[in-house]
Amino acid sequence: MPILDHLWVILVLPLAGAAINGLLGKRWPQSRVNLVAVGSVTLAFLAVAELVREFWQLPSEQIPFVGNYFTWMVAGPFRVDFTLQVDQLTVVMLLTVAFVGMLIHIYSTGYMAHEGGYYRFFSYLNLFMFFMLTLVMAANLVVMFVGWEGVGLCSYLLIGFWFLKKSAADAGKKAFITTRIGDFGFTVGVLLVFATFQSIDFGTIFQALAANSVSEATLTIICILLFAGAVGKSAQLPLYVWLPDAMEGPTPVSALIHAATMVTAGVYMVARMNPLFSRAPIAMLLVAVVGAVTAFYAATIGLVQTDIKKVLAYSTVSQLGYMFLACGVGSYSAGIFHLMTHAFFKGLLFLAAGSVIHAMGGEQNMMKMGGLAKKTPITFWTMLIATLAIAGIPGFAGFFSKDKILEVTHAGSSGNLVLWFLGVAGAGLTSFYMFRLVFLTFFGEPRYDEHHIHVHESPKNMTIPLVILAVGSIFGGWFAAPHLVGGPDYFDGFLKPVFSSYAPPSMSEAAEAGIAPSPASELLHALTGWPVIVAVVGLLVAWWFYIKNPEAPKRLATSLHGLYTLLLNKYYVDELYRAVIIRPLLWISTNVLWHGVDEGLIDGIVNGSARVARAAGGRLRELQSGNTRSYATWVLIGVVGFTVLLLALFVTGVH
Amino acid sequence: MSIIPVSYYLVLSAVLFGLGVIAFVFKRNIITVFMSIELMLNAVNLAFVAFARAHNQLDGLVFVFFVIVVAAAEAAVGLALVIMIAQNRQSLSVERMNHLKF
Amino acid sequence: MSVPFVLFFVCGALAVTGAVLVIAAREPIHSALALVLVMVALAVLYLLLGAPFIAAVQIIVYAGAIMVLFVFVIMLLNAGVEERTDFSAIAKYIGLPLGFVLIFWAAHWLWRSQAAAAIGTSASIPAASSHDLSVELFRQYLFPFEATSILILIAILGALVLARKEQ
Amino acid sequence: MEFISQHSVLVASIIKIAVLLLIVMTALAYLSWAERKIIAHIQSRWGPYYVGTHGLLQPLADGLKFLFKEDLTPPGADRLAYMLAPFLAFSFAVTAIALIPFGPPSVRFPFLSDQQAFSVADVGIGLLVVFAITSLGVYGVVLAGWSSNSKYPLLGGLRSSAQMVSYEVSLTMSVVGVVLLAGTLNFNEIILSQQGHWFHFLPRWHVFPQIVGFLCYLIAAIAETNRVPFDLPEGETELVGGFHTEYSSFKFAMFFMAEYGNMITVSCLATILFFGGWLSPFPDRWTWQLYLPGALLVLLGFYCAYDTVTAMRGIARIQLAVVTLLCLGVGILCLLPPVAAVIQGPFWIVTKILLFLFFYIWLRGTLPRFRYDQLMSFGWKLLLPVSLANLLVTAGWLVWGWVGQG
Repeated sequence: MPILDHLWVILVLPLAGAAINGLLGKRWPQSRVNLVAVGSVTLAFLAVAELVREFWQLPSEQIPFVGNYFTWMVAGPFRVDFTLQVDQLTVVMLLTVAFVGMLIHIYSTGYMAHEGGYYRFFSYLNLFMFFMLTLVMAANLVVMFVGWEGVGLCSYLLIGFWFLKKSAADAGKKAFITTRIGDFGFTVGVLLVFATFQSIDFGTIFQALAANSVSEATLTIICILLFAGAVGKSAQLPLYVWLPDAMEGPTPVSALIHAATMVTAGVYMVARMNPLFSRAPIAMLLVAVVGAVTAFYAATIGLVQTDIKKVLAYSTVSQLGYMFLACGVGSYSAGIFHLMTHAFFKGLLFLAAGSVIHAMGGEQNMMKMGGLAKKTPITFWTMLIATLAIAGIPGFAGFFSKDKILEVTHAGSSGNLVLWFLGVAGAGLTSFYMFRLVFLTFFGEPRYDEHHIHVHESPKNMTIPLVILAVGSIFGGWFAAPHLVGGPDYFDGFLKPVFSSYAPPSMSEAAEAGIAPSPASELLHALTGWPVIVAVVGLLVAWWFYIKNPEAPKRLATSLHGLYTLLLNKYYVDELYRAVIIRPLLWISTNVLWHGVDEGLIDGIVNGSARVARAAGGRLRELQSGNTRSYATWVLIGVVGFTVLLLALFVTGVH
Repeated sequence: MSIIPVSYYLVLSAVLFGLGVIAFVFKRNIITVFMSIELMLNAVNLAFVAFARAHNQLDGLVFVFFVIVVAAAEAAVGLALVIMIAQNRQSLSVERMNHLKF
Repeated sequence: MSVPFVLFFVCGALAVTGAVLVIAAREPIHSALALVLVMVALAVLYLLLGAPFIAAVQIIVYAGAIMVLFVFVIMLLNAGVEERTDFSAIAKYIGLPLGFVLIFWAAHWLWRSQAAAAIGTSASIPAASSHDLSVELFRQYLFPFEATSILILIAILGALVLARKEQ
Repeated sequence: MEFISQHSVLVASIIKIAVLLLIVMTALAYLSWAERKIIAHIQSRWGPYYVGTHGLLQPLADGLKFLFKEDLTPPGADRLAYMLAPFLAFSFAVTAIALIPFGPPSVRFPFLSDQQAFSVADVGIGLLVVFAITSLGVYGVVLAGWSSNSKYPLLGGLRSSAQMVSYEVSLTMSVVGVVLLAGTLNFNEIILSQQGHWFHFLPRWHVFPQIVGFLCYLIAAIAETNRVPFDLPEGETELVGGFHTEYSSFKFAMFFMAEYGNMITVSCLATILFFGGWLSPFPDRWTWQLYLPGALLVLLGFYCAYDTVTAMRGIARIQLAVVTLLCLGVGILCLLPPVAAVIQGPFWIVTKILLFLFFYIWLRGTLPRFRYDQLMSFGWKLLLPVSLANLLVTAGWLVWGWVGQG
């Protein structure tokens, strides 16, 4: 069991890559930087593959497999070991992260080829891989938190990669600060967990839970706090605002961090803490509501965006909403399933978009594109596949996962019609704006100056990952295919131990009911179910709008002017935040903390002490006559005084 | 043969030391100031020897030995300094050497 | 009055006179000579105290080397009569009285303190032989001894560096 | 009488001091005579000849001349120091001799209860004391140079003080080897530590194991006494008369005598430390050596008699006759066994000292003078390291190497 016994290798590889590139890469040729960065990540992926192979042979009683490497800190009862664990959930996450990460590394070597700070970019990227893997392999909350914050850091660094561009720098700060708000909740949650369970080890916590010793109220609070963290990290309402801005970063970053991996950390965390959530129905409901609303809400914004990456960003937000919806209704496996497929097709979408932008020479506005299908065939086809996948057209990955989510939302134990409706509506919108994107980009007449922009297909090292991911986007969901024809759901079955072992009895059999094997009518129902219908409808509407009669959108926009501007300005949420939170904060910081506390109090103390010392020195320096003999006299006076004292003591002592 | 109380020696030593102090404070010439330091050291040595004799121990004498050694070193460096000073500003008066002040 | 008493008082008087002369003399070289006188007198007192080795060292090192160095420097710099400016108020009004207070109080106290008078320097105690002294020095005080050797080395270097002509 | 018996120390000391002073003074006087005579012969001249036979009365004449010359003090001289200087120089030079044992301590005064006859003061740390006194000798020179308030004396004083101080170091260092071998600072004990012979004929003197030390000592001693070739302080050619340029008449004479006194002192030291002091170089079984001093004196008497009858005329003949009778008388006296036994020690040590003095004079007649920087660099860069090395080697030899039974 070489890897299982040395889980740390998986972490050390990218870390080493980051260190080497970051320290030495500055003067290296790109080829060598590539070798280190891609090499380390590829090795990590191979290690993960080996890990999976070994994991397969692992007897089930050894799962989750925990490796304890060193004691990090001990403070009284508070003891943190650096422990890593492997179970089914981890395996899925590991595979997804490592695989997509590797592909995106390869893609980046092409995309970033002409950028400055090449070594820096890859160093950050490797570092991100390290933290992400830490996050998913962590066996206790603190180590997980390390990964959690680490990915946040890398996201900040990479969003602000072009830190000379103000908007980029601001976006980085925005992302960092916004997620901080959530992380605060997460931190408090972790502390509360320790306070409640006297431990931060997953295993211990869950066993304690199984004993049913903790009141539901406490659990609810804990779960809401943790979920706050998830909301921040996974860009849910109301903390989603940073994600669209994060598109300032290089496109591979958007693909890797802000679509495939990091933003899903929240979902992963909720899934990881499922025993807690399962015992806190209110928190569950909250999760579900937030997820559903976000899914719909973000989709509506996505309708009118013109920036190709912005559209993808909002679709990401809404897809994450679906995942939370799934978790919220108690079908974590569905959430994780969608997470994986989403990683494939959303990553693919971003990479393809990046390829488009690359082709257009940096142009991101879809209104200035069009008719690229013939010029960039690979990009076009891969992107089309991804779009079909995300739209949930049967046969593609997205269909299975999203369909499952909606199904459990509808039929699952804590199913809820409102949520279901939101989900379906969101699906329709998704299909609409995704095809809108495709039509605007690849069909119709070129709306750009062909003499200046020479559109060209991207190089191999960019297109190959596209193809691979396209394959993933098609077949990534087929684990669940047999289920539709009444067979078992392999993915769900695989993850079951994680989600049922500690789950409260009520939940577990409910989950059974939710995915109970059903007759072939199931297949028909699924194929003709609402999700598919709305998806197709969305497709057709998009076609009617943007291919049939392209001036329709404008008319609609003018007729529905109010709604249109509202959407265009993303419901004025940014403005709202600025008005409600940022400005008062700034005011307080400036007037109270800065001018008041800092200048008035602290500087006052410092300068005052200095002034006192100065004055005293001014008095005392008169003694410093520079005349040796006067110094001698002072010494003499001291000696005499001392001697007098001494003699007095002696005399009294003697007599 | 009668004995001399050790206190006699101590008094003598104290007197010499005091005179040394006075010399240190009064003398103008930096060299004589140095000499007054030596004078004080001698006074201390006398006290050492007297005590060594009184308690019939040798440590006092050893201390005297060390004092002499240190005095020698001090004289070497100090006089070198004096020479430097005298060369830099043509005066040996301590009062002229009051430049090291605010 | 036995011989030691006579010797003591004579040498003590000589020493005090020398010390006073050190203060009184206006020629630095006279001060130096007076100081040599003090040292020789003290050397005799050391002999009287049964420390002949120390006495010899006192003469050789102090009178023979250090003071020669002083005189040498005085000659080198041709230090003339020191000018009698009015010395600083501090010295006049504080240094002088305090100095005398120190002297006389210490003297007075020492005089009437039985603690000191009890132990006399009787001639019955044999003179400290240089052998014992060396044993003491090289056994118990070996480390300080070596330390002083280092000190002297440093002093030599310092003197060289200081006195060297800048080239 | 009872006063004598009570203060035997005092009386004995007074007697010894008086005798010693007498002898030393005469010696000093005739040392100058000898020097002039020998150098003259080296330079194939006659030297002092007319005052008395062979100029034997020359020192007397010189003394008178010094006494009657005008004693003048240069204007602006520091009177005190100017007066003090010669006295210091002379007295220190002579005082040192008081510690030299001229004979075995076993020889006592017959009537004064157990008082050594041949050393004025037998101090436990005689060597150190002698060094102490000689180290004070430098003051004479320095003060003389400074107080004369004149250019050349000042330079001379500076030079000689620097020279004496720096050579004193190596002088002491070179002697320490012997002290280590003897294991004592007392002269008599040092001498006794050299008793016996190697191979039955080679006297067990420290000069043989300490040859390096001896050479260092010799050079340092010559420099210490400001003698040729280290006589820069009074290098006539450069600075007229050195530190005693301004001195005249008796003060000058005192410096003169001080110089000779120092010569004698260092010769005594050399004799005691390296050549077995008052020990006879011959094995004790050669009993005839008991009569050696007397015999030599008698021979001298015979020579004088021969000279008297052949060479001399007139008044000189009478003087020489007196000398002859003196030699014969004393010689015959010394042939008496008891006397002979007593004067063995003095005879040998004096002989050795005289040889050293002759060596001094011989050097002066032979060698040119050093240059000052040569002098200094020689003293510090060669002499001191060598003597230090010698000291180290000796110490190591004593600690690890073969330790002699002496």
